[in-house]
Amino acid sequence: MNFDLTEERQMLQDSLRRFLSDRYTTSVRNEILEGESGYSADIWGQLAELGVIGALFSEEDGGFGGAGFDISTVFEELGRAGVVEPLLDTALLGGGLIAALGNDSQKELVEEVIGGAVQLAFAHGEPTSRYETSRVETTATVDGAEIILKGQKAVVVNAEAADHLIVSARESGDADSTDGISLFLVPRDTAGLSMRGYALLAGGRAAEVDLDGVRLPETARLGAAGGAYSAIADALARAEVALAAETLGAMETATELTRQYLLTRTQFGRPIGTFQALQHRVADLLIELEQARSAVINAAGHLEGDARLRDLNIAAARNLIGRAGRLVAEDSIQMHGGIAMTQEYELAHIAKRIVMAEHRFGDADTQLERFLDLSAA
Amino acid sequence: MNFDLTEERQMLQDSLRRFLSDRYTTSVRNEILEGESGYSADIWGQLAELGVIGALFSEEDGGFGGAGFDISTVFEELGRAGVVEPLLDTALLGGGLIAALGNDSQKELVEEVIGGAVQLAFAHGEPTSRYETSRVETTATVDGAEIILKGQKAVVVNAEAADHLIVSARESGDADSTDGISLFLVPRDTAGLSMRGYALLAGGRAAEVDLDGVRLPETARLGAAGGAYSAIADALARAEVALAAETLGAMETATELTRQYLLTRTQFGRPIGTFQALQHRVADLLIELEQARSAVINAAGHLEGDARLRDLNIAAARNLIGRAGRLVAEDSIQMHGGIAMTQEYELAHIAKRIVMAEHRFGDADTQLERFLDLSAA
Amino acid sequence: MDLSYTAEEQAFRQEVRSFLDEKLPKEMSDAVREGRGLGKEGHDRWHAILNEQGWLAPNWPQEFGGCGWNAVQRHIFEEECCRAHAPRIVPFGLSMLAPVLQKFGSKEQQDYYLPKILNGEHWWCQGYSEPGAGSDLASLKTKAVREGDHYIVNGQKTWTTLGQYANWIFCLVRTDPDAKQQEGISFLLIDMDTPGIEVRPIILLDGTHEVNEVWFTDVKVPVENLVGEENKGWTYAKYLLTHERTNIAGVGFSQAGLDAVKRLARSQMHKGRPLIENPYFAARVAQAEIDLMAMSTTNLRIISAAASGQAPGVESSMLKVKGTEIRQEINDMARRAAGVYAMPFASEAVEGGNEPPIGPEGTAPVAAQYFNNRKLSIFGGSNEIQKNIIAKVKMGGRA
Amino acid sequence: MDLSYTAEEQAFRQEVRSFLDEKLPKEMSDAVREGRGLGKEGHDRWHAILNEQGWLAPNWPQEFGGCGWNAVQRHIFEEECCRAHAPRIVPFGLSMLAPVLQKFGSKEQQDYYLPKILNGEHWWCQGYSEPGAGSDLASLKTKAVREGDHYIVNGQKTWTTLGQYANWIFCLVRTDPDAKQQEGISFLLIDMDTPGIEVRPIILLDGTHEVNEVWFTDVKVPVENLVGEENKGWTYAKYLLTHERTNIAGVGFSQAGLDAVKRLARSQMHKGRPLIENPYFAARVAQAEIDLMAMSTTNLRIISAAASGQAPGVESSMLKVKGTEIRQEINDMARRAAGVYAMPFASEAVEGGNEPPIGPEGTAPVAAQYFNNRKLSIFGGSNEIQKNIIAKVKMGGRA
Repeated sequence: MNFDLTEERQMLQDSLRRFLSDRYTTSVRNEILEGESGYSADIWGQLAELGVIGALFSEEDGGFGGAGFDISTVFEELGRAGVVEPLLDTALLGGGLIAALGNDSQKELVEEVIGGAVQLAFAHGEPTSRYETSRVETTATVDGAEIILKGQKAVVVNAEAADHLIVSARESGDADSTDGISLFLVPRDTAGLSMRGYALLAGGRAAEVDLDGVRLPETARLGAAGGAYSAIADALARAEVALAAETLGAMETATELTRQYLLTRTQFGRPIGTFQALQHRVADLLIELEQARSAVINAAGHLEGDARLRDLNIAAARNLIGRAGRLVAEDSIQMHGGIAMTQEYELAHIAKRIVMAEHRFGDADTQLERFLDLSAA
Repeated sequence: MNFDLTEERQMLQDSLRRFLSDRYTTSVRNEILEGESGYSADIWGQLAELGVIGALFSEEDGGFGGAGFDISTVFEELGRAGVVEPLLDTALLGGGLIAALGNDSQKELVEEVIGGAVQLAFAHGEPTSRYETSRVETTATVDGAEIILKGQKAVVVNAEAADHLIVSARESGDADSTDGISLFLVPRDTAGLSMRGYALLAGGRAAEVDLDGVRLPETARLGAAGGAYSAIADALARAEVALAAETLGAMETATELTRQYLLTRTQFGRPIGTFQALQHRVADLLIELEQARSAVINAAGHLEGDARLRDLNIAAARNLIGRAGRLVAEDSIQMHGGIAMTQEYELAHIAKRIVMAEHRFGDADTQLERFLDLSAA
Repeated sequence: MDLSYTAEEQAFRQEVRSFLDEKLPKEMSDAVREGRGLGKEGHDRWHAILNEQGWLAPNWPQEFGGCGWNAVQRHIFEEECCRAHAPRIVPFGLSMLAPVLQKFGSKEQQDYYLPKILNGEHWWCQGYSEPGAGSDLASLKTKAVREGDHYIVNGQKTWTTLGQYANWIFCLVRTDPDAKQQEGISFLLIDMDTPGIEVRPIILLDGTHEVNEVWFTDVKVPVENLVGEENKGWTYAKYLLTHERTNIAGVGFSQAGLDAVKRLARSQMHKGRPLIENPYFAARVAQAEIDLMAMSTTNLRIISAAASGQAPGVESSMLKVKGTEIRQEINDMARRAAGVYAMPFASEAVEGGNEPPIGPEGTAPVAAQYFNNRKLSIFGGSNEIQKNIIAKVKMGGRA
Repeated sequence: MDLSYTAEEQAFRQEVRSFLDEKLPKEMSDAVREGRGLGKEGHDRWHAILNEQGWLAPNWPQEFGGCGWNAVQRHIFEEECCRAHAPRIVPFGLSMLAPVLQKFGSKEQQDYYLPKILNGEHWWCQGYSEPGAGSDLASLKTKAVREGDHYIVNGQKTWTTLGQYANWIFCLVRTDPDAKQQEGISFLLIDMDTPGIEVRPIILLDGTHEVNEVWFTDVKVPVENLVGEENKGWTYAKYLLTHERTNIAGVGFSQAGLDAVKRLARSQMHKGRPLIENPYFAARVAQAEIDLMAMSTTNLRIISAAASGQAPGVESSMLKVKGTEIRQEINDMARRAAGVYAMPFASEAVEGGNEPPIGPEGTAPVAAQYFNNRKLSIFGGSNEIQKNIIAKVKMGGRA
């Protein structure tokens, strides 16, 4: 048993933390939030240069990491700084899926992702699929040497900025069968693909994507026809570890901002941090933070093993962090008072990151159900 | 709309509160707890004399009350004083069922109940019925002019002291059908009826009752064969209002004991009631107490109306009081510290009354399910 | 004890309901139900409709143009307005300033200002909070110095709700800098058109512009705009805060919110079944409903006691805490119900706009409302302050 | 980072497991699993079995007869003992007094007392708490006055766990009445057979006799029974309290408790289905399990840090709070699972006795345990005190 980071990960953590604390200030980030693309190309390039994207890929795929603890180390730091850049979408989901399923020619994109040259989006969820990962009603029909995609994709994060969308579509099976789902690499400017983009409440952008008879060559398919689900599940597992770690990082910042605020802010003639009722609430947050940290360690540490155990630990982590995160976000705002209600204050953004993370891949209740299903399995 | 007690109820409340505060002291009650019978015959006689039992019956049945607010007024006071005397079992359940179903000759017992001369017990629950009110596996078989009862009854409160048991048994229908259940008036010394008695954790006594071919005359049946369920449901509704009100009373006492303790007990050189973290927790308890009070008013006020609305308000009250009661009991003990862990301290008994009330007729979760079922109905 | 409404009260409820059926414009109730803002025009319009009916000022004495309703009638009116998705009446002039003027204002002030509140000529906002003061109102720093027949006001107010629409502001200002905290404060009425006043928007975390900073630089205010006596403003301020507490429980809002959550959860599918049938979601809804049933009765108990002349005491603090907890819990359920469609930043849906919102009906505003309503437990005396008050009263003044 | 145990650690676990399989008497593990008490004889017997194996004192240095295990091995040993339902080792001599003697005792004291702790000749109890002192230990009043080569001790101790079985007690006494609170305290070892000592039982709210009052009237204690220096007892007391914190998280107890809850909920039927399948009950179990999975890792993180020489700081306070919350939550679930059969007062089931318990297997002790374990958050430094400590450390000494 060993709970220390390896030297490499410690260095990655240090350099990423330093970079973000120097460059990704509240005002820089608030400008990005107001921007058109949902992220900063400049910051993106520097993250790639720092090796942050490469750390999310295995050596086999051209990176120098890719394990659960690489992902959790990177995303905890991103979370601490409230980073909205689409690493989860372009690298973990998009790049990860291509690395898992792509042929040699398709895999060239992974190298570009690691270099920071390409943006991706994973167009998987649909207007009525909610958090069900196998519910795909978009169809892929073979027409000679071509494939025709028809359907709608919902809340596709980073879709507008993406050079390619990775679109899931059904080639066979019932609407929620795990069999019969394929993935296709679709350049954003493909005819028949249209989107309505919008900003997200917690930063970044997404789009509703319409696939109105999009015609693709058969070579656009990633992997075998109808056999993509297991790679999707793997990629989502990695994304959920990332999201849990990111939320942990954001919770750390929220708690630290609150601690600092209570020490400096005075009311009724004394720092409000001297009021015992608030002290005990901060103690509660710190305790939950340790719980969340351990939950992330459990999830990251099981990412490479048995799939059921992996998913059980992920569901546990996401349920715990869903509950603890809500407490941290709400209590941090409450203990700050009005200032935390203003958009420009750091905590406001951090609290939104924490709470809205519940809405990707399932909230605490959904994760609890999943944990129960997996426990019974 | 009017939330004031009538003058009669106000007088009843005053005299009962005065009596209990004078006579039902902690030491008197602790002696009763150690006693053999589970209650004090002396106190019982005086409660009857005060008209407390009569207040639980309508004029038609020989009493002078019997409405929801009569019941809640009486039981809130009983709860405040932590009374363990079996008013719920003898009067509300036993007496209430005889009053509802009995013929003139059987109903003579009601008069004796009101006079304090008779003890009753309702032998309804069975070892596997848990909180399901229609689950009756005990059988009643007609054999000429006799009826034979066979089965087991679980946790029959006040069974040892009861002069008569009111035993539910099935004459037809499936094990959990509401149709086919009859009630029988069974003198405690009837052959074939045996019991194993024991003390209850929160005071009073109960017994496991075995009916091993108990032979009764047909005249022992209360009401029509197989048609008792609706009267059982009515009696249980009254008992649940009583239990909710009793728990409210106990919660008032727990909170008041805590408030007083915090004002007098000093630690680190000051009354612990000056510590803000404890002050805020007391405030939370007081808020929940008002919630519980309103829930009891809602339940008591709907006792006489439409059965679905009645049960909806009862389920709501019992769920809320289950949650709030646990908070009040646990936090009161916690804020007291060690002293509240000792059996002889008033709060220890009061806290047990609060928590263990959840185990009669269904805990908070069971009441929530019931609320949902009734909402959907 | 009797939980039912009298025949008169039921008839009154029917009258209110008919009025709302007839006079509440559908586009207005739609906007409220969908969580869209009304803008100044919308508020003005509803204000005028109520004024025409004579129902704009339920809490005013009849001599000043109030309705002469008792507490139960006012409760019924509020309940029906929430149920019908009527806009909230902007409270600053009607419910906050007016009671102060009616009790402490001069005859001239009453005659001049009160009619203009009713006819909408004056839109008032509040100048209470200051940066750095928070719940500790008495530490305010904005000062007014008497020069001849004017006060010269300098300082800054904040959290001024809908100040961008207002043409008048009532302010707490410090007129005696040497006095102790709560002394030396005065209550001034200030025309927002006076030179030296600047209103700066504060954007809240959900992207809405609902509150403002108001800056005062050498603003000249005629001495006749002083309410009551100089340096006695704290008395009037406390009186105002007591009145701010009407409908503090927000029962009607919670009821409407819970209905909206149920509507949404009936239409959202979760694993092939409506979300409302999911046991965990259903349990959240049921517990909130159970809590609300109880709080609603607590509210009526207090209203009923008030109707028979008893002054609400610490109970209003309890209602504030429990009421905001329930509303916030309902907001949390709504965002859960919306699933992935909680994610879009729907500020246009909240503030009005022409594009249809993203996602299924009812999902667009819920996440923004969840964050916006964190304010409920902060503003108007934070829940911590309310608990301090409860402890102070109930712990024998030891707090 | 590596969450798996090393091959050596796994082999050690196997060794512990084999020992428990072979040497732990079945009637003893049955009693523990069913929540029945063991009595003095039972504890003595298990103590002797462990001593024979050389595993009685995992936290002692090897020179004094300890096992020489590191923190991870000790954790594995505790985990396996809980899993096997081994009795808890009575900690007063082994885990509380012994470390104090090893660090601050004289050579003579070490040579005399430590072997008698191991061989069971001395059963120690603690004389720390006093009536009226609660978590504020330093305010103690029991006094010891030096007369020649004896101290004369007068006063009262309370919450003395299993004092009815003990023949020795270690006490904090006030030797300088004029010194400030934490000064003037000394640490005395007292033979319980000395005249003037009276042990009075305290019956806890679940009916058990587990703690006692100990009264001292002119009790003569030889001066050589003083540990360390006179008036320096507070230092030793604090050292003892730090050591009391081993296994503070109670992970093994919680795991065994959760297993018991699941067993019970699988056999209890609710509406025709096993209770474990009821979504609300299942959700309670799952959340406790999720919390426990995380806390267990926190515990290992701290153990692992301790193994590499880092001193546990405020983390042990965090573990105390979370650990007791989880254990109490599990006790609450157990009483829920028992349904109506939680009601019987099963003191005989807890204390031992011949009649079979009332109700289905596993239901008898649960309500009593629920109430008994309210102590977890009160004794050993209440959870409020732990939060004060956390705040003090994390809020920069401002608490």
